[in-house]
Amino acid sequence: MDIKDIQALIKFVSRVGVDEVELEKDNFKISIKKNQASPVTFSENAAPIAQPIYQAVPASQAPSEPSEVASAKSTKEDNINLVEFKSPMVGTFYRSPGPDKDTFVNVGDQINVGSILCIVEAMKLFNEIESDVAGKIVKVLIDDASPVEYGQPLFLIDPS
Amino acid sequence: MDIKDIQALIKFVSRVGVDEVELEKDNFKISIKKNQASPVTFSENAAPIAQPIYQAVPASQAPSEPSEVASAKSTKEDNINLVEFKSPMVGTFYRSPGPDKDTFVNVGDQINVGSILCIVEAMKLFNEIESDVAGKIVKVLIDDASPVEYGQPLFLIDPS
Amino acid sequence: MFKKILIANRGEIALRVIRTCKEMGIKTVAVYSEADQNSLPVKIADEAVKIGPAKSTDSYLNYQSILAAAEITNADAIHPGYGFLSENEKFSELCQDHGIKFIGASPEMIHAMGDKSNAKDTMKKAGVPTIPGSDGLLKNIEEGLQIAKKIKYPVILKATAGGGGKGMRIVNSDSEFKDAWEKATIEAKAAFGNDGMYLEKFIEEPRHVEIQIAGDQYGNICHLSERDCSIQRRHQKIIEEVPSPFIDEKIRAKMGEAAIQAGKAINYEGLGTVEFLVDKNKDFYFMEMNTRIQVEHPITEEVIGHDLVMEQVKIAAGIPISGHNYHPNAFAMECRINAEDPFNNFRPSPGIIETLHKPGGYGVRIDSHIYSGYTIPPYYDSMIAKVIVKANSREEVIKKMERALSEFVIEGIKTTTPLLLKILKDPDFVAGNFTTKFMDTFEY
Amino acid sequence: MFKKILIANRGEIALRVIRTCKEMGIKTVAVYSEADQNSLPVKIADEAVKIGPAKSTDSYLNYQSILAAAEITNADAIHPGYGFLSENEKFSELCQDHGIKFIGASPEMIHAMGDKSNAKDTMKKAGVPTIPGSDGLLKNIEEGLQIAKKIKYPVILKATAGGGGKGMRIVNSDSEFKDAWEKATIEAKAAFGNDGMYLEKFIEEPRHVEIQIAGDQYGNICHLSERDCSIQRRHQKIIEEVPSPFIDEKIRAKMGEAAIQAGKAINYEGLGTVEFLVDKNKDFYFMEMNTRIQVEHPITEEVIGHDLVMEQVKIAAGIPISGHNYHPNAFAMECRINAEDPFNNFRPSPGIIETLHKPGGYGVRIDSHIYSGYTIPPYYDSMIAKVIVKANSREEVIKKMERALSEFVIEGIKTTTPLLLKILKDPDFVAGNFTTKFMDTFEY
Repeated sequence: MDIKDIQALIKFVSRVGVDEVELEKDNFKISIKKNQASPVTFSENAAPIAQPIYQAVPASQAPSEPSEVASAKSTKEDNINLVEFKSPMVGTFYRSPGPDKDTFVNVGDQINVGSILCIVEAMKLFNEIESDVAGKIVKVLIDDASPVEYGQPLFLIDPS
Repeated sequence: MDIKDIQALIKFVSRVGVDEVELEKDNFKISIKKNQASPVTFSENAAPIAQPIYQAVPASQAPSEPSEVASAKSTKEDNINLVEFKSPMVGTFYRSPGPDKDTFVNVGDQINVGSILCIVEAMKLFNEIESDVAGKIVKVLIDDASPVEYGQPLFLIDPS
Repeated sequence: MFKKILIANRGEIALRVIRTCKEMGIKTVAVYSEADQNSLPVKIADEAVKIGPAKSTDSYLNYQSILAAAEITNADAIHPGYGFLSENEKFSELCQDHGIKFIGASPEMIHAMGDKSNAKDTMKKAGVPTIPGSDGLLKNIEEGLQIAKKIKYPVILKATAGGGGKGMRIVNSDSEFKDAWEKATIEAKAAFGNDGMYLEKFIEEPRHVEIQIAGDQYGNICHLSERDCSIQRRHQKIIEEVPSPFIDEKIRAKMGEAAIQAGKAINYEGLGTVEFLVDKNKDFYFMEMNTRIQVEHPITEEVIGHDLVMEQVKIAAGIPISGHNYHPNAFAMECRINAEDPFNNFRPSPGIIETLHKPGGYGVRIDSHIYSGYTIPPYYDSMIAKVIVKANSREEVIKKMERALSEFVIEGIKTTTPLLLKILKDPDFVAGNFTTKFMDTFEY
Repeated sequence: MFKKILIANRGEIALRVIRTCKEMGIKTVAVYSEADQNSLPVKIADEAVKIGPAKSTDSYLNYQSILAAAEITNADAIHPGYGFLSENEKFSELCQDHGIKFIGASPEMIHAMGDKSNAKDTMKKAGVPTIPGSDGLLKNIEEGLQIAKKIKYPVILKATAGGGGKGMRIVNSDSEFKDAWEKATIEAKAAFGNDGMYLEKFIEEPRHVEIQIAGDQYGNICHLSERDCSIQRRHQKIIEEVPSPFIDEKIRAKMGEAAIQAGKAINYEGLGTVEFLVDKNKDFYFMEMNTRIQVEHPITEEVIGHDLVMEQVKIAAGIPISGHNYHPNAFAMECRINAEDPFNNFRPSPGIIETLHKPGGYGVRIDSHIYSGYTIPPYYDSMIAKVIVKANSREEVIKKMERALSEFVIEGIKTTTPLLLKILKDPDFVAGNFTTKFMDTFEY
């Protein structure tokens, strides 16, 4: 199942009158839910009409999504205590300070508030990104040298 | 199972009266749930959005509605056995064959199938309108010499 | 000027006429069948009169009901749109009799153009090129050879009782004639028991190019250039454009002159369209004349900068036209969106419009009566929207149409939009290299 | 030509630019804040990059994020739309530094026109009429009298520390001057503790008439005629039109020439607008120059038949312009629809668009990013749609605008449509008899 199929599927789900679809296939799993928590009457009307109009998946994000990563949403549901560390800016994500250097952090590493997790390069500036939580790196969500958007989850951290 | 099959399945689930479907096949598993609150999603959405757009009161009808007449609808609800006799054509409604002549029927008159109830003039032709029911005239819904549309109720008849 | 116009039609053309009337300060009366109670024209007209049940013959084709509706609302004119009663001689006459101005052709004009063989004779006399051929049945093979020589090859032999291609032969030269004649007559005899044959010039690589004309009550007639409507399926136009990619200024002038001759021959008043077939040599032949507004009129409006419905109303009210011809100052194209499934033999797809989002922006015009939540009734024509675009080159027009169609969201029913998008990408279409046979071989 | 353009904006202008790029075959990148995740530009652009939180300073005004977005998507040009970074000298420079073409003015041009007193000096030197007056503070009453005589009455005396009309006097003749001077200085002294005065020509019955210009990379500059934007409220334009009902061919030529002079003075490249005040004698004075596309650019497109955004892109790509001036070949008008309550002091009215039905038909264009179900965020400009109409006379344009606005259904929020409809019926507006003060006294 490639990205086009997934998009088509999501669009399809949002259009027809279902609320939730979960799909697991080979090493692939998807869960699609429609927004049930809209307390305002109008958004209930508006949502199924407005949302299926377009596919709002930024194309720049698609190629950068590593295949081993489950969708952020379903992961979040499975691991309710984990924290998503999100990119504070747009740019290119680097796991190490240079091509031949070690990565700043790896899965299993213990980190503190202020630990440098990665670099996000923007306008030739290498911005060192510090953690705002303490905990353990559970997952690296983005491949090295990939473009990231503002607010895009970079790491899963177990703060406990 | 390819994307078309999956879509067909979800569509099927959304249409039939089930709330949840779980499917596991080879290395494939799907679970589809339906919104339980709105079984007729589309017509419920469509109606409140479409109808408030415009007011569809034909202006020609408004001035011709006699003030003493309750609306056909409410009358109908109050008198469940009464029959509305509707105009079979567009034109001008006359209760009598000429200005100095007696009206064809009055409230309280007993009528038969084929009794002439009124004239509807169209293109200078005076079309005598015959009743298709037997019964008693309960109400005359339109003032003499008023324009009437196709299907507009002219008389209330008690067929019992 | 008229005070109140009744629109004896439905759908997008009823809306089209109401809009122009509003802009002219003229009151409007919509008439509607039971199936069209919630239609947009009914909602936006000043008055609306229900005239009958869903069936057209009892509503939109019912003279008496429509005239009665005009009487009870004191409308002083009736605009018939296209289709339905727009080219109905009897209705035009009844309007006259009842002192209501029919915004369209007089009974005489409709009569003159309504009957195909009548129309052809009239055009011949007026010097308008028609498809040359035998006058009726050929007496024998010699007569056939003689006429073929006169009208020039290729010609087509047709069985008078024919149909489905049987008893029909294209002949390219004298030497082929005898063989073709023999085979065709034998085939016709076998298939229909009648070997009567007639002969016509065979139109090679035909294009449908029509000329819009306008005539006023004072004998002035002008043309408003052409529309190329070659992209059609079973005689239903799908995409129309102006200028025709096949026509140059010289041919336009000649065709325009011929169309004016056609109009003059019947003292035409109002807007009309003279349809021609144009062959590969750019010779053109009269097909028929439509004495009403056409579905595809907007593309002409876009390239000449005039509201054609407004022109119709003005002409009917006795206002003279300038009399000079108009030439395209831009490129325009129209795509018709039908509620049909193009991938399922164009099966009609009536139903509820669940989601609607119309495109907009520079050079994009939408003529459509549908709205979000509207139910397309199954009783009438399946056209639900016309997308009209305008730009400064044919290439830009095609790009803009693609952009507009891909922004157009209509959910809940099937539409022909996917087919339209495919045609727009076809290399032959893009090159302007197509005939009326385009859709016969188009793969989608 | 560019391969991919990033649009550093949101709302209708982002959509506007994306549409033209699509028609030109150029890929697009939308950037968006968290509040605009579901916006139409994001949905229809080829790519979309989230650049920051809702607050403009952290998203649409954030140089670094926008340039980074261009870098990660390999965009080779940035279109800034209007507002936000469109006239930001620093951003234009940063784009240069990073080898990304800024589709707008160079840092030098922005600098020259960004500072009001700089701009006025440059214009004076270029021979463009500016509002005449004293160079700074008046030394004494005699100097005031001398200047007033030179620039002709009426003049206005203004306290340098002034505000709210205090220390301000309109003077119509020499004989009134002494009295006005004394009263104004006393008032200024009392109110601000500072009686420094300067003097300017008083513009009677001012109209806001702006000239659209275009300049290419080769020194060609032309004008595309005027737009009358006098109908404004607190310097926010409400209705714009072309031709100006106040301007004739002669004044248009003079103003056009002045605007070209203004452009030449700074070697202008791209599209720009030179704003003038025109007084009751049709004398005109430079106000300011906008070095970007204007909100009201569509009315110019409608009357000259060219896509101005396409022109911007072509100019930025180094394609030369024809260099000849364009004159209106029709009448056009734009109404801005804002999500505001005009009957409640124009309070912003963000929220969900519950019902949307857009008008259509001949001569009606809608530029809008809203859709049914869209939530208008409270963080940005309240303009949600522009209705642009075109016709062959001002009277027709007004009628068409009324028709279009009354077909427009936007439910769920308050809009300024009812106010617009009232303005369109105002006898002074209909007569073309209005100044920039129109809204000050308009009752609704």
